Amino acid sequence: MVDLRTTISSWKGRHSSEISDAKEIVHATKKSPLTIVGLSLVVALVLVAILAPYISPHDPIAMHLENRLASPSMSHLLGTDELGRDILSRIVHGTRVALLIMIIVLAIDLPLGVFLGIVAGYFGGWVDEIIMRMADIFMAFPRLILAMAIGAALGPSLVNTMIAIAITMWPAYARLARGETLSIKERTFIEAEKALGTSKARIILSSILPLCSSTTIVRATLDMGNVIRIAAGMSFLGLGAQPPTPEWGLMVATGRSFLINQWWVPTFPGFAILLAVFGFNLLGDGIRDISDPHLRRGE
Amino acid sequence: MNFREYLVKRMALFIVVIIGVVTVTFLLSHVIPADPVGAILGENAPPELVKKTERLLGLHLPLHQQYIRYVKGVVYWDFGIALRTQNPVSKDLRAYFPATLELVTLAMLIAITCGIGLGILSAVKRNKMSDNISRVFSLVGISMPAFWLGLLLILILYYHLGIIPAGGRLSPRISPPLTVTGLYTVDSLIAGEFRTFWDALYHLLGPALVLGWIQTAYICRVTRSSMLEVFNEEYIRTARVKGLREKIVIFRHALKNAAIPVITMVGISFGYLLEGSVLTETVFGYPGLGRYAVNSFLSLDLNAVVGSITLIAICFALSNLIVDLLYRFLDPRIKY
Amino acid sequence: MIPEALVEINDLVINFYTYRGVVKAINGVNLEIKKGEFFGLVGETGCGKSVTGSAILNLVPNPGRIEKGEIIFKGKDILSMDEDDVRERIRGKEITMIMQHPIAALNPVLKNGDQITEALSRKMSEGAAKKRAIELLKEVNIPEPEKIANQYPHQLSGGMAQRVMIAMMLATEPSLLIADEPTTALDVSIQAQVLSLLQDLIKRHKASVLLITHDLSIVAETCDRVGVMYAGDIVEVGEVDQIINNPRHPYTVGLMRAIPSDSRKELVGIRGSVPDLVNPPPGCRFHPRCDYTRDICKERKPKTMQMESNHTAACFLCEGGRSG
Amino acid sequence: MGEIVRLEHIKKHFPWKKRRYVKAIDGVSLLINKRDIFALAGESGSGKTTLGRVMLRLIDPTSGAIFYEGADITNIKTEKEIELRRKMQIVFQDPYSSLHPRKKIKAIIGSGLKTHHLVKSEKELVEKVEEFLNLVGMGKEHLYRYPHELSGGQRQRVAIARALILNPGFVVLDEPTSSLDVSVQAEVLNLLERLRENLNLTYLFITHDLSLARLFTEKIAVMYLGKMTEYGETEDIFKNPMHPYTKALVSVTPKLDPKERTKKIILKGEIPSPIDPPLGCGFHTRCIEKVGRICERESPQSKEMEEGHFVACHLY
Repeated sequence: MVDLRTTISSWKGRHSSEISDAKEIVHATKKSPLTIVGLSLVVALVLVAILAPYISPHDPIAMHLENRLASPSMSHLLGTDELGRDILSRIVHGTRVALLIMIIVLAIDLPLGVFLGIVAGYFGGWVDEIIMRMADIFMAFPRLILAMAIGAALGPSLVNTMIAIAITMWPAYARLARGETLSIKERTFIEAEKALGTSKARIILSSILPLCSSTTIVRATLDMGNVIRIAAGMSFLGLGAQPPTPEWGLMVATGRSFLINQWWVPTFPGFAILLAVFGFNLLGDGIRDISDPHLRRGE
Repeated sequence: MNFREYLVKRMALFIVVIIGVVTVTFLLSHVIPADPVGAILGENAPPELVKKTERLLGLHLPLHQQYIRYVKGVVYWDFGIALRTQNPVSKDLRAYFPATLELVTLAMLIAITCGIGLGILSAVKRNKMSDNISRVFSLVGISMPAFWLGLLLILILYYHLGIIPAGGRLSPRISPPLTVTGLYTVDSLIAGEFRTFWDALYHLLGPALVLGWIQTAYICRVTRSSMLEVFNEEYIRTARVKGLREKIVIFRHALKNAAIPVITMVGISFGYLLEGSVLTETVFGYPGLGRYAVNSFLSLDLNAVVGSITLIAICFALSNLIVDLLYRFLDPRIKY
Repeated sequence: MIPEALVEINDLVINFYTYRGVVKAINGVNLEIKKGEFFGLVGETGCGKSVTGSAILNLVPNPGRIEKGEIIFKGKDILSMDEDDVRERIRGKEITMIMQHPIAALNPVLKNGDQITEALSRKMSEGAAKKRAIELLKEVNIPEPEKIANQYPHQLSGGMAQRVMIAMMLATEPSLLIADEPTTALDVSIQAQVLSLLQDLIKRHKASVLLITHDLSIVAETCDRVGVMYAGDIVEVGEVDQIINNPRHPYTVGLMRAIPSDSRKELVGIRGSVPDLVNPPPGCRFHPRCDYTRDICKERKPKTMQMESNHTAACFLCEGGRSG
Repeated sequence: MGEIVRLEHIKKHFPWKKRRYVKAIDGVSLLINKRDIFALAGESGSGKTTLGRVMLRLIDPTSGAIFYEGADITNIKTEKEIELRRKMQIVFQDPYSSLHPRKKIKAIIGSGLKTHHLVKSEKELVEKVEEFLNLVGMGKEHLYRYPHELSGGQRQRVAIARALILNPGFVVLDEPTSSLDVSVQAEVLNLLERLRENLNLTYLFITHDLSLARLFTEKIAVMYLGKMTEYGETEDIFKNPMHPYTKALVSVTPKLDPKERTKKIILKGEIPSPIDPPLGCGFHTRCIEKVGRICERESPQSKEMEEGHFVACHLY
């Protein structure tokens, strides 16, 4: 018991800085109601995605043709679609698809972009030239158009959607990481490490990477909503997820023909997209503001 | 480096990017797809037809010859025949591109006026009610799926209120004006046909509102944060110390500096607008380049796909080029 | 003859509302700047000297708030004046200011000449304003004033930019120029030029100067009177000779012992560090670092004591003098 | 008392747009003996900071040679270079940017120990870092703090500990107190003085503040536009400055005590840009004792005027 207590207090002593940082972040978050709304939306989305099979009232795939295009009611809160599937259940399961795409795309792009950006920025010369011209070329296409072209070339499917979006997004992170690296490289603490004889690899890993990745991660939180939106757009055009996957964009696309007479069929899935993207954007904005000491401290 | 040297360097980059774009497009259209002809004709197509289509598309040649043929095509602006429309692709592009240009320009005008205005208001009234409203408005804007917003507008503005038409570029009874620029609004004014002008504008309204709102949101955000940043600068303090009126401080001292990132954003916006136009045109049935591209993608019409994305990418690269040059023009600090 | 007061700061209190809590930055400051004098306000980082300067223009930066006090300028309280009035009559007309980083203080996208003409009276015609701007640039010893007027601020060196600032801020013949660390960012040889220029001009224009600086030596060489600030309090005010030869407040004494000079073989620092003004020490704010702390110092804020004519100090050690 | 660092005809020209160069250092030779405190004084653009970096081989010179304890280190590479890093260290001007903002004090001070494998275990590392924290007047309560939680003076102490933990013989102090308040500056300088006594250090003290140089150092070299103008024992130079630039600089350095003030020699004009500096003597554009055309044509050679007192000026 006493041992535990001393362990805890020594841990607290060593991490007092982190504890006060955490307190500061909590304090700053509390003062920003929009961030709290965003955070709650995102937490809710994640919970819905995890618990989808347990909380969705019906099977998202099973068809009930006798009950097609039913308007919202107690048994089908958001109505049913043209094949009699419960729209609420499909939206709930759609959360999984949306989050999965987002997580996979960022899990590929963040490390890739940061790695290429740091290499380009730190070493400069022709390495920089090649990486950055590649980035320029990929950035010369509007994202959705390039993703569409890649999606069309690979054939429409969920996996190809992820690959397509991933290919369009790395240049943004690479550029950001390169810019950060260029400015960090000039700062005195890097010169101090050189003076100590620290190797290049260690300077990159222990001094540049932590600073570089935090800015890029902040930027990525601002992009989370974008990924969801682009994926939904591709599916809407028929170049992404294929039926019967419960994907929001696809649901809007198939429900489009019922817009006038059964408005709920395309409207609710679209609203789900808006809500999810809005949540991530609010949270991203909040994280950016809180992570910027200038904004955080200046009231 | 003086301006001319910079111009040369920037043009060189532009050419590198265009060559890259053309190459990427080639890879996407000719190398990655395993069996393009099979994809077009289906698996059980008769072998003669397969052969014929392959010949038509040049797929029987070795890859490097295909590439040369392809690059030649781009240089002479000849992408071959679009399988879907049976027209030369370049003719289709000429027909559809002005429609999109018209739409994008109108949306951009809406976005620049509203976005910069709202952004300034938001920054000046920081943390006040009007700031919060405009922030939420623009956050909703950047979160909005364009295709869904389009559907909502059709449901409400067309079906329930009847303010906008169902789709198309002109009403069926009205014939297009004599082609000068291809932009119906401009051509009708040149021809003096005001009824056609109003009708064309009326058809632009729905899609332009969708694109305009989303773009307003982006520009508003950049303007706001850029203005706030400039407000912290020492020279704004100097302007206040000089006793200048707030209006002069904001418009003469702050806005001129804040404009630089805003212009970059407007340039990037052009790309967002092009991709937004793909979705919006599809929803509104507006016969523009975006819808043409989507339909070509869906029917795997190789030549048309290549033509439309090459054109879009060139437009985008061109707008980036213009922004870069403008940027240097506006900021006297940049030493080439 | 005692020159009359130009600015009188009475019981000024300014707080900054930050995420960490309320920073009690200015803790009841009283100060008087006389007509035609060169007044030095000295103190270390965070003592509130710059904030006091901006308060005179009622331009305290965010998130600061003036809680109470008055700043009487020519018989009127600036702090209770209408914002429009302050802007129309005081700022840029009667009171102006130059800053530490002259290049950052000039607008990068406007030409130097235009920034000067803008400061001139609005009644002046454009041509007359341009002519006047060139004259002003000549007055601050800028070679080729026409050329400089047509250039942008980033094309200037720090010293040149500070001259442009001075020309701009003297354009309206103000009666008070606040100079906030005007030479800190400049080289020593340029600093000497700018300070001697400033002294000349002030004499010619019959203005007063409030020189805000961390460098007591500069004050000793250029000013008539000096105020020493510590942690939001004015601890000592007097004529330069009085302060240099006979400092009375332990902080002033400590500060002087820390400045290198030929007669000193060893520097002595002041132990401890500047307190966090979110939770300032009770009583005298200097007591945790003072060598003469008594019990009373921890409990009460010392009153300002009159030491000799024109020399005051806020310290219980000085209670021998009359209470002022 | 042998030599520790010797520079011979060091030039450093940074390339600048189309075949033009920033002549940061333009032919400097100097010798620093063991246990010296050697001041390198000058204004911005004088090349003093670059020269400090060149000595440590943080910047490679364009030409010339650097010797450490008699051995030529101008071109050494890899292992030998890393070995050299242990012997020569540096403390930077701004402790706000010289400490990594996301690392704890323990990691900052301990970094060199890890690189040079001077400790075997984490425990040993912590003990060693604690020892040096104590040495610079701080305590183990600071081990797990981040730099932003410390005051300016404390940060500079951390920077000093980081440099000294490798047990170097030679330390470059690049304006170590210019971003600190005066009351803190005094304490840091006193600490440096004490450490030199205890650890047998040699300092190169780079500064723009002549009054600090006079108080703290034993020898001084004054630089202007990449060249050395005057060099000698600090006391000699202050008692009898000979180069017109030194004279002016000494006269305009603000002094608290009115008795120490002399008539100010206010130099006209600006310091010329080190890109295409003036021909001849770099100072001739501002000099009030110009001898004649020779100043515009020929670069003056350094002459020994008194014992150990060198001046580069056509006056002599």
